[in-house]
Amino acid sequence: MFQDQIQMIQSITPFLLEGLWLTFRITIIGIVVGSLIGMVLGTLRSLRIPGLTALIGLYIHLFRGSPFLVQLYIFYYLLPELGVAWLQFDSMQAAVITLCLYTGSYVTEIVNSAIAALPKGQDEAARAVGMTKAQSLWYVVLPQALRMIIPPMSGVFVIIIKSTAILSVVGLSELTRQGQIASLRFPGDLLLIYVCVAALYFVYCYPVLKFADWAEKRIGGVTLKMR
Amino acid sequence: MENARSHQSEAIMVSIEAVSRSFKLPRAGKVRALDEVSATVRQGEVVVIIGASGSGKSTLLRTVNALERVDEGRITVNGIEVTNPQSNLNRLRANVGMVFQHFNLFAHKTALENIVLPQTVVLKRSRDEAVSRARELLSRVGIPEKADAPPGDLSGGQQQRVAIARALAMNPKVMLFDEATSALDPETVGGILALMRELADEGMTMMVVTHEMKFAEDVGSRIIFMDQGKIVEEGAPTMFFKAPDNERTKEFLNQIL
Amino acid sequence: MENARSHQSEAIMVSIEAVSRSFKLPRAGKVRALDEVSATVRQGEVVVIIGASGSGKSTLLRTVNALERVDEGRITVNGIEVTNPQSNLNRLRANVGMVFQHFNLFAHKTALENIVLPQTVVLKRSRDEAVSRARELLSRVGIPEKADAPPGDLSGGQQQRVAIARALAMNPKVMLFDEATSALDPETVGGILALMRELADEGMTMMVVTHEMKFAEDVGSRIIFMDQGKIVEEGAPTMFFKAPDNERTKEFLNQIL
Amino acid sequence: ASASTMEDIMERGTLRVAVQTQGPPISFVDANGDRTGLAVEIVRNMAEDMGVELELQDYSWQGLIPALLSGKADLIAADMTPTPKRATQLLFTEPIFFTEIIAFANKDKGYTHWEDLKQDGATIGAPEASTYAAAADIKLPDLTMKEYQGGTAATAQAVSSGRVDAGISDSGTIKAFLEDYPEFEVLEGTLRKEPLSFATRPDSVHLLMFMDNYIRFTEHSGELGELLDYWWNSQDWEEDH
Amino acid sequence: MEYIAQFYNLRVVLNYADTFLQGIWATLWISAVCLVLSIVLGVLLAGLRMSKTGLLWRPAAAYIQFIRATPLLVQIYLVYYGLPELFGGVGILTETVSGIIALTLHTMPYMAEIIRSGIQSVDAGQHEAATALGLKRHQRMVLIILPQAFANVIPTLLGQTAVLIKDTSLLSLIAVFELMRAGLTVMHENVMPNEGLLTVAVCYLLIYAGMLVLSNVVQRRLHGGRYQPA
Ligand SMILES: Nc1ncnc2c1ncn2[C@@H]1O[C@H](COP(=O)(O)OP(=O)(O)OP(=O)(O)O)[C@@H](O)[C@H]1O
Ligand SMILES: Nc1ncnc2c1ncn2[C@@H]1O[C@H](COP(=O)(O)OP(=O)(O)OP(=O)(O)O)[C@@H](O)[C@H]1O
Ligand SMILES: [Mg+2]
Ligand SMILES: [Mg+2]
Repeated sequence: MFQDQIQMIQSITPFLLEGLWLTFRITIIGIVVGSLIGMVLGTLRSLRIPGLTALIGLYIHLFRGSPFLVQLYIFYYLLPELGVAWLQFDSMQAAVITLCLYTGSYVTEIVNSAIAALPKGQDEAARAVGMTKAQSLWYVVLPQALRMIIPPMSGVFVIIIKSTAILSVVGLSELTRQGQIASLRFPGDLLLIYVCVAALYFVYCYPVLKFADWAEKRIGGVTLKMR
Repeated sequence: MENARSHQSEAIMVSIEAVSRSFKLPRAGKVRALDEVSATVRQGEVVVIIGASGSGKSTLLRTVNALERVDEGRITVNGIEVTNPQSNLNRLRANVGMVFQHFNLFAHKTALENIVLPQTVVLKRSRDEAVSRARELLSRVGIPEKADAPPGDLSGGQQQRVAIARALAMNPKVMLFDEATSALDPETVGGILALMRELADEGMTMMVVTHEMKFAEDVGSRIIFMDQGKIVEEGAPTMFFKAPDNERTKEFLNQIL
Repeated sequence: MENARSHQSEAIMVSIEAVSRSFKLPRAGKVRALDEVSATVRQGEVVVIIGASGSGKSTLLRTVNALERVDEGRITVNGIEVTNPQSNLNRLRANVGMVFQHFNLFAHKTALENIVLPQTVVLKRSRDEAVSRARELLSRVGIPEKADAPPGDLSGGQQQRVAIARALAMNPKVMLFDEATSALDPETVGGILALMRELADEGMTMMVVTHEMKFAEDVGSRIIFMDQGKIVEEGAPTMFFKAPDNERTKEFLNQIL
Repeated sequence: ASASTMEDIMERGTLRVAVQTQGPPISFVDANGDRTGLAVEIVRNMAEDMGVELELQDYSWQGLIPALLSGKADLIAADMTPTPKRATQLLFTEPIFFTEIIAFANKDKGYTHWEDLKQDGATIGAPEASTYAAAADIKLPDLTMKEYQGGTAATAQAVSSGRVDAGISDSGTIKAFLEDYPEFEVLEGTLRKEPLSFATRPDSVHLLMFMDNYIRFTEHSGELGELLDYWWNSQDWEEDH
Repeated sequence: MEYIAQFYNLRVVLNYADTFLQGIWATLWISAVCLVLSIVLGVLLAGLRMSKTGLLWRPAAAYIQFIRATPLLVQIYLVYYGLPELFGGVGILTETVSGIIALTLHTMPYMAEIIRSGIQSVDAGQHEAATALGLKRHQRMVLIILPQAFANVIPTLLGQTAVLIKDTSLLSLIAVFELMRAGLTVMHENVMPNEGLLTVAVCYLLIYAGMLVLSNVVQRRLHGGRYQPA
C-alpha cells in the first residue's frame, strides 16, 4: 500500500536535498552579509547623525514595508533596465543581494534596539573616564549590545528562510520550488511531498531556534519595535 | 570662606561662570535646570551640593565634565576650558573622575577589567601596568579579593567601591560624586562615606551631591544649596547648618533633618 | 511588654508561630529566610521590624498576607488561619493592607481608579460608593487634586500616598509597610512618615519594616530586630535603643545611627 | 542591445530561452532531473539547427514575462495564447500547435457535457491568469471561478478534493492527469480552440521571423509533426519519462 | 516624462483601479481577521506556554517551534491540502477560510511570544499589589496584567502586524484574490510587469506607512503621560 509512496519519496529525495542545499547556501550568505550590514547601519543609526539617521530609516522602511517578492523583482528585472553595468545581476546574484539587503533591514533595527536598550549609564561611564564616542562604542556599548541581539536574530533567520521560498520567480530551484516540481510529477501525492518539504525546513531551522532559545535564557534579548 | 582643611590652596581647580542649561519638556514648555550658576572650587576643597529633587544638582555636576553641554556660560577645569568646543574633552574627562548613583560598572567586564580598560584605552598604559595599578586600587577600596567577580555578583556597596577605584585609576584632579550612596542599603552607606572621607583627607578636590547631612557637615569645606536651577545659599558647613539665611534653605533643612 | 498607647487592647490581631521559609539559591544551596520565627501583634500595636538587608524582614511581612507561603509553622490574622490552604485568602488579604517600597500603583489607571478598582472588584461596592470613598481617602492623604493623574505624573511621595489610600479603602484590620519610604527623596520621606504616624495614632494595627530609627523610636510600640531569619531581640523602643542586649543588634545600631 | 537580438544570439553563441516548469507535456523535469517536454524539445532542436548552445531558464509563471522583457531571455517557449492584449506588448510566433479548451470533473458529479455546468450553476477552477480562465469567462460568464497558481496540477487537486465542481484545462495537458486521477472524466465538447505560440520582445523582429520560418520549415520536413505526435497527440512520452 | 510613460503606463493602471481596490480591501480585511484571531488565540497560547504544567506548556512550546521552523508557504499548503484530507472533505474550508486558518496558525505563535514578553515586562510589583488587595487570579490577569502587557508591546505588535499584512500576499498561491493577485492579474493580462508589481509595491508601502503613523500615534499617546510602563 505504501510501496508507491516510499518509492516516490526515494525518487524525489535527491531533488529536495539539492533544493535544501541551495536554500542553505543562500540563507547563510544572507544572514552573514545582512548581519554585517545591520551591525554597521544599526550602529550608525544609534549615533543620531541628522541626515544619516533619516536615510537609514528610509532603507529600513522600504525593505520592511514591501513584500520580498517585489524587491526581488526590482533587483532582478528592473535595475538591469537602467543599463548601468554593475547593476546587471544574474539570478543568483540578484537573489543574494536582495536577501542581504532585506536581512540587513531587520538586523539594523535589532542592533539599533539593542543599543537603545542598553542602560545609558554604560556609555556615560565610558565617556566620563575619557573614552571617545568611538572607543565607548567599541569597548563598552557594542560588546554588550551584540550579546543581546543573538536571540532576536533567530526571528530574522526564520523570516529570511520564509522569504527564500519564492526565489523561483528569478529561476532558482530552492527547496519549496523543488517540492512544487516534484508535485507536478506526482500530483496525487501533493500533501506528502509538502510534509517532506516541511520536515526538511524543520531539520534546518530547529537547531538554530534551539540555540537562540538557549542564548535568550542565558543572556536575555531585545524585541523588535516599530518606530 | 575660611576653612581649616590643611590641603586647601589658593589654586582654582574648577571655575563655573554664569552657566545656564534648559531642557525641553516632553509635551510643551521648558525647564531651566541651571540658571546662571557661578561657583569656584579650589584645589583640595570638598564642595557639597545639596537641594531638593530637580533643583539641578546632577546637571551642574555633569556640565563640569561635559557629559551635559551648556547653553551659556563658561566652565574651566584645571585651566582647560570645558565649554570650548576646541578643547580635547576626552583628555579633560580623564582628569575628572565621576562616581554615579547607580555605579554604572561595565556589565560585561570583571571588577579588575573595569579598572584596567580605561587605563589601557584612554591613558595607553601597558596592560601589565594597568593591572598592577588596578589591583593596588582594589586593595585601597577594600575588596582585593573581588578582582575577578563580574558586577552582577557584587553587592551595591562593592560595586560602588569598584566604580571609585575605576575613577581613581585615571589619576583625576577632581572627583565628582552624584548621590553615590543613594542606591545603597543603609548599612553599606557608612563604608562608602568613610572611603570618600579618606579621599578628602588625602587632599582630593571633590564636588559631592549627597543627602547625607552628617557627611556634608563633617567633611565639606563648603556647602552649596540649590533651588530651581539657582545657587540660593553657599557657606561653610558650621554657618550653613546653624544659621541658614534663605527661607528655602531653612524649609529644606527642616524637612530633611 | 508595657506600652502607654491608649488604643492597644489585649486582642491578638496577628499571631506567628514557629514559621520557617527557605529559598533555593540560583546556583546551589538554600537560604533560610525565616527560621522558626514566632511573634504576636495585638490590636492597636505598631510593631517595627528592623535588621540588615537579607535578614528576612520582607519575607516575614509577606507571609502574613500569604504573598509568600511558609514551609512550616502557623500564622493567623484576626482569627483566620493564613497558613491553612482551606482559608479564603483573597478575603483575608482584603483585611490586610500592604504598602510597598516601590508603591506598585497600577500603572494603567489614574490615582482615583487605583483606589476604586479593588473596592468594586473585591468588596463588590457600587461604583458610586467606591468613588466617593476614594475621593474621601485622597483628601485624607492630602492630595485630593491628583485624582485624575496617572501614576507616571505623580512624584514618589504622591504615589505612596495613593498606595496608602488604596490600602485603606479596603478597611483593613492590619496595615503592613515594607520600607515604604526607602525609595523616596529625603524631603518627601517626612510627609509619609507623618501620615503613618497619624494612622498609628488613630489606632491602626501596623507592622512596619523601616530604616527610619527616629520613627521606630517615636511611634513603635515594640521593636523586633531580625538577623539571618531569626528574631534576635525584641522590646519596647526605649529599652531597645538605649540598652540592646544582643551583640548583632549593637553592631547594627552602630552602623546605622 | 547593440544590434538585433538575433545578432546578439549569434555573437554570444547561446540561445536563452525562458521556460516554465509547469508540468507535462509542455515543459517539466523528468525522473532523472532533466528538463524536457514539447516546448523544450522544439527549442532544443532549434538551437541545434541554429548552431548555438541552448540555455534554458526555468521560471515560475510570475517570472516568465519579466524575464523576457528585461532581456534576461531571448524568447519564451511556453504554451502562451497570443491574446490581442498580450500582443500589444509582445511579438508572438505563428501558432505552433493548437489546443482545445475543455472542462473536466469528478465522474460522480454526473456531468456529461460542459454546457451542463451552466445549468448547475457550478463553481469552476482554472490555472491562474491563463487563457483557459479567459475562455471560461466568456463561455461560462455566470459561474464562480477560482484561479489557481501552480497550473493544472493545482486545479486538478481542487477538483479532486471538491473545492470546485469542475476544472478547465486543455486537451493536451489533461491527459497527463487522468492516470493520477482515475476519478476524473473529460466533459464533452470544446469551449474554444486556441492557438499556442512562442513569444519574443517587440524589437526582436529578426528572431521572430526566424522562428516563424523555422516553424514552417519543420512543418514541411515533418520534424514538428513528429514532436507533436509524440508529446501532444498521444501518451507515448509517458513510457519514456 | 516620456521615459516614465514608457516605463509605467498610468492609464492602464487606472483602468484596473477597481481590481486594485478590491485587492487592497481583501488584504486589509483578511489581515484584520487574522490579527484579531491570532491575538485572542495568542493570549491563550501564551497562557499555556507560561503554565508550569508540562502537559500544557510542552505541546504549546512544540507547536511554537514547529511553526517558527517551517516557512509559511509550506504551512499554507499543508493546511490547504491537508485539512480536507483530515476531515474527509472541503466543507467550509474554502480558499479564503483555509488561508485565514493558515495565516492565523502561523501568526499566533509570534503574537503569543510577544504577549508573553509583554506579560513578563509588567513589573512583578503590579501582580503583588493586586494579590495583596485580594484580587483573584483571573481578576489580576484580566484587570491588571494584560492591559499593561498589551500597552507595553504595542509597538512590537504593530511590527508583527506589518509582517502579517505582507504575508497575506502568499495567499495568492491558493487562489485567494488579494492585493498581490491583483498585481499579477494586471501583469499577465497585459504583459505589463512594471504596472502590475510596482503598483502593488506602492500599495503595500502605503499600508505600511499607515501602520507607522498609527504606531507613532499610539506611542505618543502612551508616553504622553497617560501611561508610563513600570
Ligand atoms: N536629559 C534631560 N532631559 C530633560 N530634562 C532634564 C534632563 N536632565 C535633567 N532634566 C530636568 O532638569 C531639572 C534638573 O534636573 P537634575 O537631574 O539636575 O536635578 P537633581 O537636582 O539632580 O535632582 P535629583 O535629586 O532628583 O537627582 C529637572 O527638572 C529635570 O527634570
Ligand atoms: N523569591 C525569592 N527567591 C529566592 N530568594 C529569596 C526570595 N525572596 C527572598 N529571598 C532571600 O531570602 C533572604 C531574606 O530576604 P528578605 O527580602 O526577606 O530580606 P529583607 O530583610 O527584606 O532585606 P532588604 O532589606 O534587602 O529588603 C535573602 O537572602 C533573600 O535573598
Ligand atoms: Mg540628580
Ligand atoms: Mg525587604
